[in-house]
Amino acid sequence: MWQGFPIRPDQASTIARGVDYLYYFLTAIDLFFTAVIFLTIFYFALRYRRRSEKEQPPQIEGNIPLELLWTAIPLGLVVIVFLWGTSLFIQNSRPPAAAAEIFVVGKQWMWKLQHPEGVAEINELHVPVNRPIKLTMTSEDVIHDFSVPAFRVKKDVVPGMYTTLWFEATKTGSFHLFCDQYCGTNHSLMRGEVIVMEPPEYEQWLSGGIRGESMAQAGAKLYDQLACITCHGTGKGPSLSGVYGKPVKLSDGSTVVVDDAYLRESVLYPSAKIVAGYPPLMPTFKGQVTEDQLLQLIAYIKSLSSEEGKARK
Amino acid sequence: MADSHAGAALAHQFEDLEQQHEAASLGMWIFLATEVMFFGGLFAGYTIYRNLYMPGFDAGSHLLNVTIGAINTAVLICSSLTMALGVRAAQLGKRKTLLTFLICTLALGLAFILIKLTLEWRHDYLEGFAPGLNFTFAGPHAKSVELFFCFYFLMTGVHALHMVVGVGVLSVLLALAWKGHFGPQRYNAVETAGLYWHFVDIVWIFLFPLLYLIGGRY
Amino acid sequence: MATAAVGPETRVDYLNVDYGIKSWLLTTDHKRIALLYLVSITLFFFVGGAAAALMRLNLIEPNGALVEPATYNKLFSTHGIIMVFFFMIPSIPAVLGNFLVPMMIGARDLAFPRLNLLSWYIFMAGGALCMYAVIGGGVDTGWTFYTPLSTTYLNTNVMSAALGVFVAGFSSILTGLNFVVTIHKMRAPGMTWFRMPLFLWAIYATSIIQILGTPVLAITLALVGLERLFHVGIFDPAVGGDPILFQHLFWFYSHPAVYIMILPSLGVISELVTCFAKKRIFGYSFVAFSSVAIAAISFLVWGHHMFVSGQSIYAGIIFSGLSFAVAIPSAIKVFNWTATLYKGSISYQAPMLYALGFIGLFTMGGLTGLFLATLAVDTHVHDTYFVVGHFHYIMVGGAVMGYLGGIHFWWPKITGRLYPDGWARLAAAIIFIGFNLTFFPQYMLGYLGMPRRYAIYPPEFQVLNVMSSAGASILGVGYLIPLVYMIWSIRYGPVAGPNPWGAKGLEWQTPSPPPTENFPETPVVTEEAYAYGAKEVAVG
Amino acid sequence: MLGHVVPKKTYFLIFGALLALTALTTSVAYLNLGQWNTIAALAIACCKATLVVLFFMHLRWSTRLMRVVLISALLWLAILISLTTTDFFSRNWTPIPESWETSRLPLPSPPAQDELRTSRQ
Repeated sequence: MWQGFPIRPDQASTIARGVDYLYYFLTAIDLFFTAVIFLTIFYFALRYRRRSEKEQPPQIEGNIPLELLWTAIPLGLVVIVFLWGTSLFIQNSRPPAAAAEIFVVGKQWMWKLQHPEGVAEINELHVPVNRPIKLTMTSEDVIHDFSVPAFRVKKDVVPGMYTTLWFEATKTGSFHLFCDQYCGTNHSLMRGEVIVMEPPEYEQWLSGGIRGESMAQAGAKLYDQLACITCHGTGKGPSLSGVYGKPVKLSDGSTVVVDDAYLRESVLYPSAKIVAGYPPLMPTFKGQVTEDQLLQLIAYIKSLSSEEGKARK
Repeated sequence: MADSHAGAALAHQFEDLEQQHEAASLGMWIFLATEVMFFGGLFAGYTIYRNLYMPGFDAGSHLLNVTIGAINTAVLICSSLTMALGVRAAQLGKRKTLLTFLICTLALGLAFILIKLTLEWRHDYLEGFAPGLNFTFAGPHAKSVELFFCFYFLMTGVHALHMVVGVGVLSVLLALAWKGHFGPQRYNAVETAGLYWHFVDIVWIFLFPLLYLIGGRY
Repeated sequence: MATAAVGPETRVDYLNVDYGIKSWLLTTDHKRIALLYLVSITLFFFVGGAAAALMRLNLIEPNGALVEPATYNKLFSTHGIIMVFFFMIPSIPAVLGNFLVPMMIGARDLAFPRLNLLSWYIFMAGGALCMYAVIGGGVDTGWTFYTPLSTTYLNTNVMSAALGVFVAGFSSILTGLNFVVTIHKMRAPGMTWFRMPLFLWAIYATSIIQILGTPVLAITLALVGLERLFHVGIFDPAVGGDPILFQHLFWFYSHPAVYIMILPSLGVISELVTCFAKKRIFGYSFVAFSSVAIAAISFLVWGHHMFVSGQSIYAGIIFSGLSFAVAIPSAIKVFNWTATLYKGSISYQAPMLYALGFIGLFTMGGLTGLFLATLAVDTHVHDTYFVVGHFHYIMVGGAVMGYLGGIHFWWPKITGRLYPDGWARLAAAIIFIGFNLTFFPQYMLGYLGMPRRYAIYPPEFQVLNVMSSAGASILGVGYLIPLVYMIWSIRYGPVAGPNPWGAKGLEWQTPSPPPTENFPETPVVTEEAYAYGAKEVAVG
Repeated sequence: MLGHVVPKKTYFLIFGALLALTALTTSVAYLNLGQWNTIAALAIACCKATLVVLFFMHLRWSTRLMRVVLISALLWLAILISLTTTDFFSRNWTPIPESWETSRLPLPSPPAQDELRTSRQ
């Protein structure tokens, strides 16, 4: 009977069900207290309506035990909700180690999505069902927000930094992708679809896509074009092989883990954090590489830390 | 002189001079609380960026002239002293002393603004340190140095704006004091202006180390 | 518009003391300034309301029935900026607060009457700048002015709108300052803190927020302006700044600002419930301190607007926990009002209907706030219509209902005239029904995933949107009715007398409309607030 | 007479102290104290501000209310700065420590879902 009048979106990811349970619990609390307040007011309103202008109601100053009671009950309830909501949130914020990575770049007013295999899409995201996917996202201009209601996931896409989000679709089909952060004139048109497919179909789709090179390969090409090798391969600059995910010591004595954000910063603003033992020679590549190309470079440097990358080298 | 003014000094909404006096001071203290928060936004931004971009902020700080900063600090502290003495003169109903100290304070305030304008900002601008106008910096951390100069100009700028307002207020007080407007029963305006003046001094007391010294000069 | 109370002997009151236009524009009488505010914010309310009406009309069809997305963006920005900064924030403090604070404590005026007039002029200057922004091409930042959209990417009148809000902020600060000093220093003999009407506690708490929060908004908007002018890059990632810092500074004020809007309403409701139930408030000190607690906690929770913004999740967890804390004092208030009704002698004149409607809507709005404080659920409903529904329940269902209830309650005191109670009750009912029909569907839309600020939306959301728009038309009618009979009553309403409701409180012990000095002589307070049940108030 | 009249001598003493502290903070900046440079600079600034507030601004002789106003302003400033920095300094602490997940927070049992869950069949 609810076919035409749904009260929740599809539950299409592993996260959805847990969020919905909590939502129902909160709705139940809501309905209960609303009912209690409404019914009490209605009852008092009828029972104690003014019958004559002269009547003098008894005066009650208050009641401390009652005050404490209705302080304690809401307090207990919100503590439960807080713990529940927070533990669920922590769970939902932590991408599984095995998650496949897809890169998202938002710009006014479209979504550009890149698969590591090299396939790029616009406003459509094809993903396999039952496989955790991690999105690494950034924006070329203003703040956007990547939201898929059917998956109950949402995260702002902020220029100048990488945010991440993960999900594991449990249902095949097509689901709305919205930009939820107001981003200018055509904000409401910055929409797309997430298309969840069975793994074989997905593989087929991947191979049927415009088969360019993989992101790491594109990155390698860029690496050559920009002549990164003249320093990073000769000892003038730090070697990039095998550094991804590892801590590295900086010239000011601190250490930093080489991650996406650090690599991005080092390409755009090389002098910000200099690896210990190297002179600050590197020029900035700001304005020379787009956000997409940055992601490719990062994918390439990342691949240098895996077996495949080493073999290629 | 004081007592003949008592009637005129009391506004109609107050019961007595004591109440009026306390209301005026309380009002000014509350206003200063809003000023704390107004500068607070800048201080919060400064704290965060300085900790994120420590080397750049230190490099930027080294480009400022400590001597001029310290001299200006001394100028402001002197002006605070003369202001405090001015308030004391108003409390005691000494018109001439009040006038003298108000003029001193005014002069010191103007000296501060003048030093800031000619010896610092003009110099910084000519050196190409004005973000958004002509910022050029060749060394490392150029981006963070620029951010430092954003904060430098913003914080000293907002502070100088407060100084200008303070100078305006002092000028009005001077005119009123000249006419013999103030007396032991009627010096709320001098006292509240004093509070404001000291507050602006305090802001500088924090700006000086934060902008000029915190990177270390060794 | 001033009317003399035609009594047996023509009494001089604050309205008929002078009719000249100068006597209004240069007045330092807190009651006249309150009326200046009343007229100004009513104008702003209908400007903001017109924008809302156009938005709801547009949303009848998924592809936009009326305007282009660009225009729609301007509509919701206008609606937000005008309603938040030029209607909600000044509504109760500047109108009812100005009128009542000195009268309730038995003073002749506020501590700084000229500052009070200055506040109105500053407010109008800010309003003029914003109206200029709206009329001269519009502004489409949303009321949140998020960077870098507002600083770098928009070519609309962002500067004048931001400047207008910046300027109006100082009016808010000065009003709050005036109230705090007045409440501290000008209370009549015998008016101790715990004899003060709860409205004053609420206004006091509100003023604290205005004083400590608004300056941060001012400096933030100043930075936005400078960034637009010089592109200095404090919030622009392209230059090295962090747009999330803007959000922190913005919400540091703008979350507490929500309590600037709702707290005074909570105070009004305490006055209404006690008067129309002829009861002392249940648990006076709990209600009083919960106002202060709400004001204090409101400054610790802003991060819940940023759960999905890229803010650290640890900060998110801290802010989530603190946000839940606001629920406790709010719940205490609702329970105490309900308990106040117990064994009362309840009558149902219009102000009481508004008050009861308020309690219901505030309960629903407050409870849905729990969803938004819960990290896991907020991740789903953030920036959707759920949020829109929630804050309209608080601000329109809560604050505006409280404001209207207060205006109806003190109207006889302000004008000396009674409005037709039947019409007023009808309007209250229409507003309650229209409101729920407008905003309840928005909760459902939100959970289904419809994002806010969408001019164009997927067709499956149409049914609920049409329901909401239909409700909005009822709500619009509901708001127009009081406008008509209130204006009518100024001229033709029956003369009210000093205390038409049989209420306690000093303001009812002086004639309506009150004389310029409020009280013939400074009153001496000898009893607690809401001393109902004792002997009748001496009328006359 | 309204308000407290402070002897001139006090003003001059405070004035001297302020100038001395200015000299001190400037010279300390020329020593290499590492982290302590920052702390020293801020501590000296706080001392100077306290002197100005207590003596020049007469807070020492003012009512308790004025002190409450000042303290609450500073408290609110502390709230603004500390909660904002909480975000900035923990932003890169991802991923969440594994231990957080293994020692799961106690979960309440899910509510009566059957009543609430609306099936779409």
